[in-house]
Amino acid sequence: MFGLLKGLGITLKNMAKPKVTYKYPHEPLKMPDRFRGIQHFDPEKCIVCNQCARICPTDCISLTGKKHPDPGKKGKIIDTYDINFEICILCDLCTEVCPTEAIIMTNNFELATYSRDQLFKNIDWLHENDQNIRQDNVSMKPKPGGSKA
Amino acid sequence: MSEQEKNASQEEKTGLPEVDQVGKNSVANEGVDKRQAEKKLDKDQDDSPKENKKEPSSEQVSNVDPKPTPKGPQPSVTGKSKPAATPRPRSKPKEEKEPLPPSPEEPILNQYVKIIREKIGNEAVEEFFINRANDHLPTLIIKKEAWEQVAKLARDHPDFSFNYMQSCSGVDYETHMEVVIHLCSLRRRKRVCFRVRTDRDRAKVPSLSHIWEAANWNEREIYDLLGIQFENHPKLERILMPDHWVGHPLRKDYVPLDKEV
Amino acid sequence: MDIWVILGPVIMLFLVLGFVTYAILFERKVIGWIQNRVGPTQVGPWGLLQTVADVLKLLIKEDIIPRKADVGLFKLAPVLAFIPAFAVIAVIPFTESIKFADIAVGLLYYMSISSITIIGVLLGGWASNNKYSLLGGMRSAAQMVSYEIPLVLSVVGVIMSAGSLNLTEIVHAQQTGAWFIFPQFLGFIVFLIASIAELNRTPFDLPEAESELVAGYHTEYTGFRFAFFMLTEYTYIFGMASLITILYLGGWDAPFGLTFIPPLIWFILKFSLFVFFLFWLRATMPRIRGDQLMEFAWKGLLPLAIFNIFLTAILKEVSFLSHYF
Amino acid sequence: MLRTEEMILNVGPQHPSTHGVLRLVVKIDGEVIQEAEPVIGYLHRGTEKLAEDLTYTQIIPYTDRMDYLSAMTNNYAICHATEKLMGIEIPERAEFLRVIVMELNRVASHLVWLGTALLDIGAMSPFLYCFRDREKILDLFNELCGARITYNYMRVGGVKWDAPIGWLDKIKNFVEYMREKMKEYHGLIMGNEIFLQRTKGIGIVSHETALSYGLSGANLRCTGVKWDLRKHQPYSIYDRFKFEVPVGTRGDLYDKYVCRMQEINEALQIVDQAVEQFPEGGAIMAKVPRVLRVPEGEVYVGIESPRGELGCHIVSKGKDKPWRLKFRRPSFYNLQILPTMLKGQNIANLVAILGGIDIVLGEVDG
Repeated sequence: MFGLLKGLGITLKNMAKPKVTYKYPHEPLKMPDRFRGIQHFDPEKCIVCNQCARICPTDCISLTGKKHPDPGKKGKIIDTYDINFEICILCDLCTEVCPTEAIIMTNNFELATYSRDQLFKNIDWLHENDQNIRQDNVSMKPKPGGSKA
Repeated sequence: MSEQEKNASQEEKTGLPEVDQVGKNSVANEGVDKRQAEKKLDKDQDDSPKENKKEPSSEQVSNVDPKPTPKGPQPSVTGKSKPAATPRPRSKPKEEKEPLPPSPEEPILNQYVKIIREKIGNEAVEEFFINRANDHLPTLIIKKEAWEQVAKLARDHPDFSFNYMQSCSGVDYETHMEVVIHLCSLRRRKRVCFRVRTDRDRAKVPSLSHIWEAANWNEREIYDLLGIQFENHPKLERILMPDHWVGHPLRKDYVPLDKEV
Repeated sequence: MDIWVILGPVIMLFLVLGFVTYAILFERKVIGWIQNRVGPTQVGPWGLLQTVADVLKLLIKEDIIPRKADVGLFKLAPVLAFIPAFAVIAVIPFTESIKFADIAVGLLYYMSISSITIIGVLLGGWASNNKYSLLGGMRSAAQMVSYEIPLVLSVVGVIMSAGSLNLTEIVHAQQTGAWFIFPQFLGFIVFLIASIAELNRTPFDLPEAESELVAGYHTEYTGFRFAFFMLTEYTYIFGMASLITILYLGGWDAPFGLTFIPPLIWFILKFSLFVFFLFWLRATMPRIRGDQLMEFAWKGLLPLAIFNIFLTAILKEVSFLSHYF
Repeated sequence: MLRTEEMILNVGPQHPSTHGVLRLVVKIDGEVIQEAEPVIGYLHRGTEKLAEDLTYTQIIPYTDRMDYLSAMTNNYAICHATEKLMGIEIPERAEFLRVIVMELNRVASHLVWLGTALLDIGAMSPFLYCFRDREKILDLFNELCGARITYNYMRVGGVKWDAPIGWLDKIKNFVEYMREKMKEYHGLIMGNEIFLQRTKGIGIVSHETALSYGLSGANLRCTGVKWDLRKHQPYSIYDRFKFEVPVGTRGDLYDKYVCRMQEINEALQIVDQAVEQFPEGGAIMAKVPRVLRVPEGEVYVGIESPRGELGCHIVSKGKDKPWRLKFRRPSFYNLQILPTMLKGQNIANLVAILGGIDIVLGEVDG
């Protein structure tokens, strides 16, 4: 019997404690910098090395390059770049392998749409997704902040 | 604490000296083994049915295999195993010639083989070696016919007492199929790996589900995904895939219905 | 004929509906606070219209009757469950003047009518032709039968002390002596536990244990039929809270001579206390198991209740205590 | 003699307390279970098949989704197995980070278990309290690796991210906070007579049966077998920390509860020590080739996940993709004993026992 009363006491005490819930849709959730949200793509930086498409575990990235319009310059520039968010698992591997940081994560995570077709994002959309871009992109490197401080 | 726990701790205590004993018993053999191992290292890399004929008494060498021993997946026979530490063995051919220090588990492995051969028969063990990469795990390839007996022995014999099945998996090697079980003795704190080979087209292995209950679902899973039949299994039905599924997905020749999925 | 004979019950019905609406909101709020949440806040200011919205949703929902169900009984069950729940309120006096039927055997009436509901529940469970429903209905019946007995027996002490089955008389008896919660403490505990069990509330919510039986007897019910079952449940909370207030907490009697607060407010306060206790309990307790529940009723509560009767009978004869009994 | 009729009750796959998509075909007589047969596979995604077409790095995010309550340990299992086969030594700093996140993940996972198991027997509030506290761990992980559930944090050869500024201090604070909260849980649950009634003597398993069925984790330890891979087959740097392996005596639900609660305490202690000994500076990735070509061979490693022994069996043929990858999924083994445990029990005990086993269907179905 005493145990029951003790439990009742604990729940009663919790009633007065501050609430822990977020007012999510009304107040946006602030995600930490490293958060893996929808990618931002910068066509200027892309060198069409295809590494992101190759590393992608779900094959959700498809890209094509074209010849550099300036005949004097070598290499390719990006032509189309699509990510299929129906199957993208936001695993961060594409941004990890990108040598030029052309594709980087942002903190945006709201992907819900009314149609699956809208989850197919093209180069323009990804380029325009330029809010809350992740600052800290070079992982696997010791950071000064990692120490005990 | 509780009685059971005391028992458990006692078991642990009593278990340890036994291991030592095992080691001591086979100390005499060790020197021989070492020499043999080195000798063999000098020889050709090929698998050695020839050697078997020359030295039939040697415990090290595998039995004469009626089928050609499939090469590849498993590390080669004791003493010949490549240094697993090198990520690309091809690029460092020199190291292969250097003799490796004998594995600390080798006497134990030899004892295992001895017991099995004594109790069940000389042919029971097809091959045996130390899997160096995997913390010197003694690995024995067992004849299919003796599979059940060996399993029973492994559970009940005091020098084995592998009362815990850690894992049970099937592998399709394209040339043949294999069922791999990893056993563990909680008392002796030793692990062992037993493997059994079976034909690919008529894959059939005796079931162990009456020896370790843990094998029951695992064998169903292996049957489901690899199509290996387990004889005397109480309920050999598909477990993960739907009952009407055609084919066994983990077989290498399985063609997926839809590439995208 | 007095106009109030017609108008009274209608007003009462709306009062009960209002109570149910806000009891559900209150319950969700209380449980939310206990769990460090805020509870419903979206519909209306402070979530005040949440239940209204829920009820509206239930009313406009498609009425689904399983094909294999016994249609007649399926439709009858919620009605049969609700009518007694509402009928018992007739005998409850809220204050000296606000009451509907002042019958001499009010308590007996309450106890007997309220047990009819179980037929509705059992029917609903059976007619759904769903195994979970059936199990829920069975459990409900078993539970009701077991707990009705300690419930009634625990009240005998009160009846003996008050010398009447009339609820108004019982309150009067407490106004002269002490509230029955003190002299009848044992009876109060038994009554409290048995009443929670009668209400199918946690920790005795086996008939609709959602983690075991999905939703128990009303698994197959949707829309307004489901609403009826919910209504029944909360109307019984209303009835039981009123009853416990009257029987043990002195009804509308003001304690410590604080008579400047109107009797109705006192009634509501005591009433709310019990309702809050129910919600608080729900947020804290795990569910008891069926066999334990039965054992508890027959081996624990029943002897206690009988002992309470004896105790009352003896103490009633002790001269300096008889004022309280 | 009264004739009673048996009834087949289909529990799941959409039943509220089967913790996912488990289906149980239960034959009951009244409310007493005569026979129970688990039907699994509703969440089978063929991770092992998929892995055969993926490089080792690509497999890591897939393992996140197996035991989605403790993705860190899954990450570790595949990385550890690959590293073993390749013979890679992990930098110390990475090992510490791995241990910290794995132990925190153990706490988080046990909290989910505690909440859901109590929800199964009808207690509502502990569920939300547990999730409140788990949230703090998820936030810490979110800060570390940018995800809350599917971390994809570890890599073959180390970890992806170093600890951000102030992260270790936050962990220290969390450990303090959690210790405080553990008292609250104990107060809320331990003394509760109804809880004791519901758990004591329910679902008893003898240690012989437990071993035969290959149970692991708290399910094995509650029967009195002291077996924790962190201690008895040490991996990573667990030998540097002091911690106890809690064991039960009777093997009933109550013992499982006590074991897991103590495991939370021990995990917190490990985290505490790891933060204390955390090395100053150093790399978080070993030198590994960019394309991981795992040498030919076979390896099995078992690690102690919150649910038991999580094993990873890799057969490599020297390619950059595994020839065969097999996970020993603890939930799969633990679930197997359910029919034995359920025989002759009340329906109400069904959910309690199932909750006590602590299964994750993503893991059972692979």
